[in-house]
Amino acid sequence: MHDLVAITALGGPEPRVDTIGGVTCTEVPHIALASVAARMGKESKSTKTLAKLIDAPTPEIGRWTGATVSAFWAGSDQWMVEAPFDTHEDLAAQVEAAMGDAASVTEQTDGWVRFDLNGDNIPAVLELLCQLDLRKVSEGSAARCSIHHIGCFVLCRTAENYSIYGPRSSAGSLHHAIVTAMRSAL
Amino acid sequence: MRYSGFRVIKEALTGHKGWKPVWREPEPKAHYDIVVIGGGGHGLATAHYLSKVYGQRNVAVVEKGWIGGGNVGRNTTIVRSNYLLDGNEPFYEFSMKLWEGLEQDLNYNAMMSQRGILNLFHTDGQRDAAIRRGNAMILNGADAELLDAEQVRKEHPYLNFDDARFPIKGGLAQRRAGTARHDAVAWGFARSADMHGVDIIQNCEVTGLRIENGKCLGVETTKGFIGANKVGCAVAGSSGRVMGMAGMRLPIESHVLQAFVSEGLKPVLPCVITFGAGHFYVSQSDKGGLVFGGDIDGYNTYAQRGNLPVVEDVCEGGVALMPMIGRARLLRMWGGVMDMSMDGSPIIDRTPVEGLYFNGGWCYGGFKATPASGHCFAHLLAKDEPHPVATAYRLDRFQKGRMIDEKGVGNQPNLH
Amino acid sequence: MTQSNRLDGGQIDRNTSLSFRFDGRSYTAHPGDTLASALLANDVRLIGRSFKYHRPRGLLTVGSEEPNGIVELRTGARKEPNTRATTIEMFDGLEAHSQNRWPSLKFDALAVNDLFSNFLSAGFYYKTFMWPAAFWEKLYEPMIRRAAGLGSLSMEADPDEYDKGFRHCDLLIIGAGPAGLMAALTAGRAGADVILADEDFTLGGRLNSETMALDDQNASDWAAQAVAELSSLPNVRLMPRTTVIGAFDHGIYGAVERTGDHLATLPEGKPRQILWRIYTQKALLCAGATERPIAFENNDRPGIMMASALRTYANRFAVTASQRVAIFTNNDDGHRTAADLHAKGVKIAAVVDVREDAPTNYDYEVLQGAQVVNTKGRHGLSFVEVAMPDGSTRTLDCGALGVSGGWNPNVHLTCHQRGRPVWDEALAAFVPGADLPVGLSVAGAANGVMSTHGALHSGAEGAVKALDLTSTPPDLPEAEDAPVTQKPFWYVQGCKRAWVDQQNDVTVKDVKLSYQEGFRSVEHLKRYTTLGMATDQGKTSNITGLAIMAEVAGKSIPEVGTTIFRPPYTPVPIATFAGRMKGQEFHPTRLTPSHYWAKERGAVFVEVGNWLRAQWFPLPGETHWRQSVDREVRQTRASVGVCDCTTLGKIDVQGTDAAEFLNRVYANAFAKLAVGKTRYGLMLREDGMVMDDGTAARMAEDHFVVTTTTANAVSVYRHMEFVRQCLFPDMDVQLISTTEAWAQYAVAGPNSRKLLQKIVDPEFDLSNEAFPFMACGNVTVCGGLRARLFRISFSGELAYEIAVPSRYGDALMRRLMTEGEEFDVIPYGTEALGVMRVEKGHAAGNELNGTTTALNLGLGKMVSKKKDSIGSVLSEREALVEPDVLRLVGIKPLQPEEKITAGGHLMNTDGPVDAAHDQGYVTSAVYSPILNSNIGLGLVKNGAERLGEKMRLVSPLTDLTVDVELVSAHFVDPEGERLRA
Amino acid sequence: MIINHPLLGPRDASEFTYLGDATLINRPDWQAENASEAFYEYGYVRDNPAGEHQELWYHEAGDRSWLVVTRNTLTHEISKVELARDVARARGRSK
Repeated sequence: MHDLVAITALGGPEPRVDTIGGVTCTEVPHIALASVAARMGKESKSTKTLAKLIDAPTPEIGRWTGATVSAFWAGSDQWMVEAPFDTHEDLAAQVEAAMGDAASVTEQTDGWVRFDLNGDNIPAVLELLCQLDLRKVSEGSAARCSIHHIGCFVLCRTAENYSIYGPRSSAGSLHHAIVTAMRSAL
Repeated sequence: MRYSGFRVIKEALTGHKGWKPVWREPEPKAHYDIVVIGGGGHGLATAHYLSKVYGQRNVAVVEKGWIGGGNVGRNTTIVRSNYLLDGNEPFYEFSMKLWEGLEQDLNYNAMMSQRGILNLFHTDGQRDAAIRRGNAMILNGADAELLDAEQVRKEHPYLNFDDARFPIKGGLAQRRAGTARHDAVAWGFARSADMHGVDIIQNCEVTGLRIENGKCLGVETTKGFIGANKVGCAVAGSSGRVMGMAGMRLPIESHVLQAFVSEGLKPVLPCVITFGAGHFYVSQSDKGGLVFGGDIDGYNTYAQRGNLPVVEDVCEGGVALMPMIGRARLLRMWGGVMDMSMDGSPIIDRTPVEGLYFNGGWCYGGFKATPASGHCFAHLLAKDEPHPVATAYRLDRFQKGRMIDEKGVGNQPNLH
Repeated sequence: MTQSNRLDGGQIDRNTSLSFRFDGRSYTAHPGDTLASALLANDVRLIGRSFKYHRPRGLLTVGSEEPNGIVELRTGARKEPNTRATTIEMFDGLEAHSQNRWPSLKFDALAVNDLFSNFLSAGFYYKTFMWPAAFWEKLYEPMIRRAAGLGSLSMEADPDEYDKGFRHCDLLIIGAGPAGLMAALTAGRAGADVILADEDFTLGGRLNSETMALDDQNASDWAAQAVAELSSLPNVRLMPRTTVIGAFDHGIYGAVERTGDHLATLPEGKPRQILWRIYTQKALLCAGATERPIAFENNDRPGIMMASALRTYANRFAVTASQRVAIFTNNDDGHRTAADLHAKGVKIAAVVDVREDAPTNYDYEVLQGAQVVNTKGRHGLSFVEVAMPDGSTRTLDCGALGVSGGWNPNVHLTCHQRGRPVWDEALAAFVPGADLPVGLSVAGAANGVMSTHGALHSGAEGAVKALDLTSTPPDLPEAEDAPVTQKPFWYVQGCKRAWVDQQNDVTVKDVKLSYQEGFRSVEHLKRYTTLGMATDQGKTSNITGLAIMAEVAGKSIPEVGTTIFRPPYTPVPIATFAGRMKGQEFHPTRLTPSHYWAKERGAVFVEVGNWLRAQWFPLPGETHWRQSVDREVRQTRASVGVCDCTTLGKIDVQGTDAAEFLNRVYANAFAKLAVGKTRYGLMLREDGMVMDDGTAARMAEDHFVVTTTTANAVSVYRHMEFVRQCLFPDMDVQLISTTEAWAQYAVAGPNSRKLLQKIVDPEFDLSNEAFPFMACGNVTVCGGLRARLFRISFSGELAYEIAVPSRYGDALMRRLMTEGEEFDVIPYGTEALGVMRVEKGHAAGNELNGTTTALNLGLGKMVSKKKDSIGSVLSEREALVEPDVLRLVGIKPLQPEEKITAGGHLMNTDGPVDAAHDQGYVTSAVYSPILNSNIGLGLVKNGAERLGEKMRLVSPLTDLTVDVELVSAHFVDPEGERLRA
Repeated sequence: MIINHPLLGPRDASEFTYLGDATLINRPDWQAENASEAFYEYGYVRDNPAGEHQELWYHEAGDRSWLVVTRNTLTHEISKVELARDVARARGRSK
């Protein structure tokens, strides 16, 4: 086992946690990601194989599905697979093995930073951040959107629990945007 | 009627009864030597120089609405000649010299104000480009001055030096640049052309071009057919529509550029300033309004209005560059339709149709070019050969690979 | 002074007293007051000075259309010029100052302009100030500029914060008067998602200004009850203090919520204002109407106000402008004001009604068929002169005159997409035309429905129609339904100076002069006289100006036309549009994984796009950046250096057609590239210019890892998607960016292999034979961490690039430094990188400036003619292949220590120095510590054939002339032996 | 403006990047007789209509798909939105 020590996207040894008026924003580094893009003509095969892999129906447009290993829709015939980092650091390799020649798989684990929002009244925060029609956002939604000029994914786990994925290099700016909106709205 | 301070006083004492209409309201004649389509800045300037410099008296300008109602009446009034490329700089410097003598030439105060322009740069690469450009300006006989960050700070202490995301590294200044009262430019050219016998025909829309065996015989209008030996088209954003009547497709797209003005404020900005790390440029009018703008909306349109994202983008740039304008209020926003060419530079040329001449593709550089554009178009119409400073503005330059691409963004109009 | 003009009743909280200051003087007010009502309560009538003639001015209106009562609000960095006293919600400690006067409001030096007003008529400046030419710049213009403007900025950074947000609804209702409230009740009860926005801090609109009854309730009580019900509905969102400023495409509305302007100080982290973009299915405009004045001699004195404003001040704010009031009207509404004031015990001097048949059944005097022909009172109205129908004149003592010329519907938003209002003869006003923004409809007074009953009815109906409601609308309360009775009357004939636009000092005469001089279209009128161009955007003056123009032109008003209204409805602070995107947050900041390590090392950072990159790493004792950079270059070339190149774009290209895809995208060939090999790739735009360059590494038969320059990462990815989706839709190719996922480091220098051998796990053979120049592959490092290794070189040295998952970048960099100690390894920054690439003659950003072809850059041979690739055809246009096109060359000063400048131009040694004889320019210039000389790259006409030629480098801008020699661009190791070592 | 994305539904136009006339899909054959003339027309000459315009938008801050949007340049009304890939195929483009 290698002996290099990881740091989080915000640069600390441990994830950052901020709580403002009933909402907590937590940096979540313990996640492995791999993108899956169906090969030409192998779209349905990809869909089936992915469903097996996440033990749930492959997510429709704008949705996420699965449990321990889950996936969300990222583009036409493209999905992002999520799994716990500690057990799946080699997620890309595992997914590639599973998908075979049906899809192109790319490691995305460190391409992203993830912030989880927990608490009530999260929509009051999100309406200051992104253009999503929050009336239509419900448990299982996974939408791409732009937050302060940063391209993000917003996943609704439950009404009180959202995940926001943003590009890792912009973690600081994204975190600032989220916490600022929390201070303003809550 | 000649204007002067004495005249103003005399009229004041006699109840302003003596002022005459600034231009006549003639009905079109059946035939003219030259018909200019478009009563905007460029069309009216063309008429002025045709009649005053090139001795053409049998000239008409036809305008579909009211004169000066196009981009000359809806721009940010900036006048400058700080171009990089040899195809452009001599032309714009020629224009600058015409601006400098315009009031006397027109006997009309267009309030040309040489308060200077400062293009800020924020990276080493931008500085290198600014130096190359400044040198090109000087080598073409224009003025240019390089300021380092400290000099910029001394002249403009209110800029964001302490909390800037993209710190100011310096700027390229042209002191002779400035602003002019845009409406007055149109009115001044119109008044002079009218005094020299040009018929300015408002509310006269061109509905067609009469072309027989490859020759243009005149224009069909809402006021009937008007014959002409030569027809010159100077309609900016409407270039596609009018030249389309001659079956021509152009290396031009029409886009909207928004502009903004704040409430009147006591003087705060001494000159025109452009942000190098965002879409924002600004000056302050003599009435005190901050006149500012940024990038075009970026999609093809003929609608003289834009949308919020660009308004926000421009204001973000403004507050990032000069945080002290934050509490100033934006009073009015408007849009002008820009004839964006494929290399960001204009076209003044003959067309495949004999007797039909084209002036367009000014992107959003049209206002500063107004006198030279008129002068060079008049030269082309009168002498059938390009004016020496406008030889590069050929219609076929894209085919030949002689683009004049100041920004280096290639054949995508919305990036110029 | 204690609120001597207070009346009974009103919607103010008398139990609480607030203190405020105006021009340094203290006054008291109550919650519910505006600054305007509080000033009136304290009998302050003189509030400002006009723009041009500095005439004394007081309040004209009670709303956001106010042209005269504008002040500088707050102090210090929070000073807010040109703020309407009528819209400033009172708070304790409020401080305001009058503006555009010197030395004081009462004694204003520039009031002298008023004496010379004859000389300052409309457009006078176009006709003079021309001689001598120089004087315009030096004398006239500075004079005009000093006089210009009204309020002044603090010149300090705005300390407040602003937010921007997004909201969505089925129905946006703009305006919470009778029509808006009824529409909201209708839609809200039907379960629709409703947003009800109103610029006022109390919802209810005119209902709060009237004494009439709805059913058996007082109008304002009915409004309060409706608001209470609406706020109880979960599907209805009430947005008071929110102005809908514009109607934009596809049902998007801009709205500004003033969340903090009514507070003395903002709570920590809370915004002053929020810009909402409201996405609507439908919108209903219930913005009401604005009363218009009548122009007459000296109609601009403090105390002369709109009649409906006097009524609102009395009924809602319990204030009268004076204890003795006269009314001048052409319609019945003026009488309503008289009646209400009379009922509150204010003495009515008389109602002057231009109508011979004006109603007289009131218990105060009505002068039928009379007109106000003049007024007196220096800093405030003292009496008015009235011309009676029989030709006699009467004077009325009064401290205030209420003027009512009829009502103009607030059609502004209906024009924002260039819809044009149409003239309504009965109302003598413009009403919304047919060409409304898609999804917008209009109800109530905004639509010309002037009675309260009509407004309630059309509000309910508007909601039903907009949402196709099937549910029955709620019953309407009983309310007045009086018809509009008025005699169109715009201005009193024969006056010397009657104000139309009071802020910009445009008079009836100016409008006539404009016509006389030929400025006869409405747009010409506006622009020539500045009518309607002031901060009130002509809300009280445009139509009057139009009517006067119509009269002199002998046309009807609709024939003369109307000027369309543009956003914003009322002026908006620039900072509100900027929101949080300012200062350091103007753009997102992108950091590389080893950023924090570099910071520890004291690195100096530079912005590259949104990235921060280490520019150099100064050591103790190094006082000039050149020392650090020279050392980094020498050390790298002598032993080994490490550079963070994470910022380079990385694109994963997979699929069975991946190789063919790259063949199309790159000008040079890729189909035959072997697995485990990397190749330099040159990418052209379709117009034949170089777009970007980078490398493509073939990790597997169907898998490439492509790198782009930092600057073009985004545009190259977009371009590749275009080629994939739009040009070759059936290619089996998948693209995804991995720029962020991998931390990548260049390890360069003769000892780079030795260093990497200590990092890369031993089972991977890095020998030159096993892993030669341009090799690539997957490896593991530091005991099993997956990594990618590329043997590529930008510096020209034996060099590698190694990539690990980003979270380990920091650790890998630290490890490289410790393991490299034995080789005196150093980190180097972008400056040293730049020096080494120039020494090696690699083109980069300054050369790839978007106007250079492969031929220009000396890479012409790379453009394969054996295949189809983007840009290949157009790169052959005649002017792009002429013999004397610019070619990339190296440039050396004859005296090594002489500095050369990027951006300098090259001239022949003999011959003139001017644009006509320009031979080319210097693209990049650096000092080479290896050659101990300044060197540069440049583009020179036919340069490739002119190596060895001496030239003059001139930079008049920086006052520099240097004799230089054109040399090969490859200054260091031209044969490339080192990188193959 | 709002673009009704065929997959994602209504999205704000600010999430997209505009390229230009959808004729940019019709890239000429590099080996054709008149290739240079054809590429010049393709690259530089536009109809620039005042009315219906088929144009290319890229969902940069979204799913990265290129769309062909049919939009009126006088009113900005959008009458049709398609995936560019489908349009390209319909126009006979393949590999």
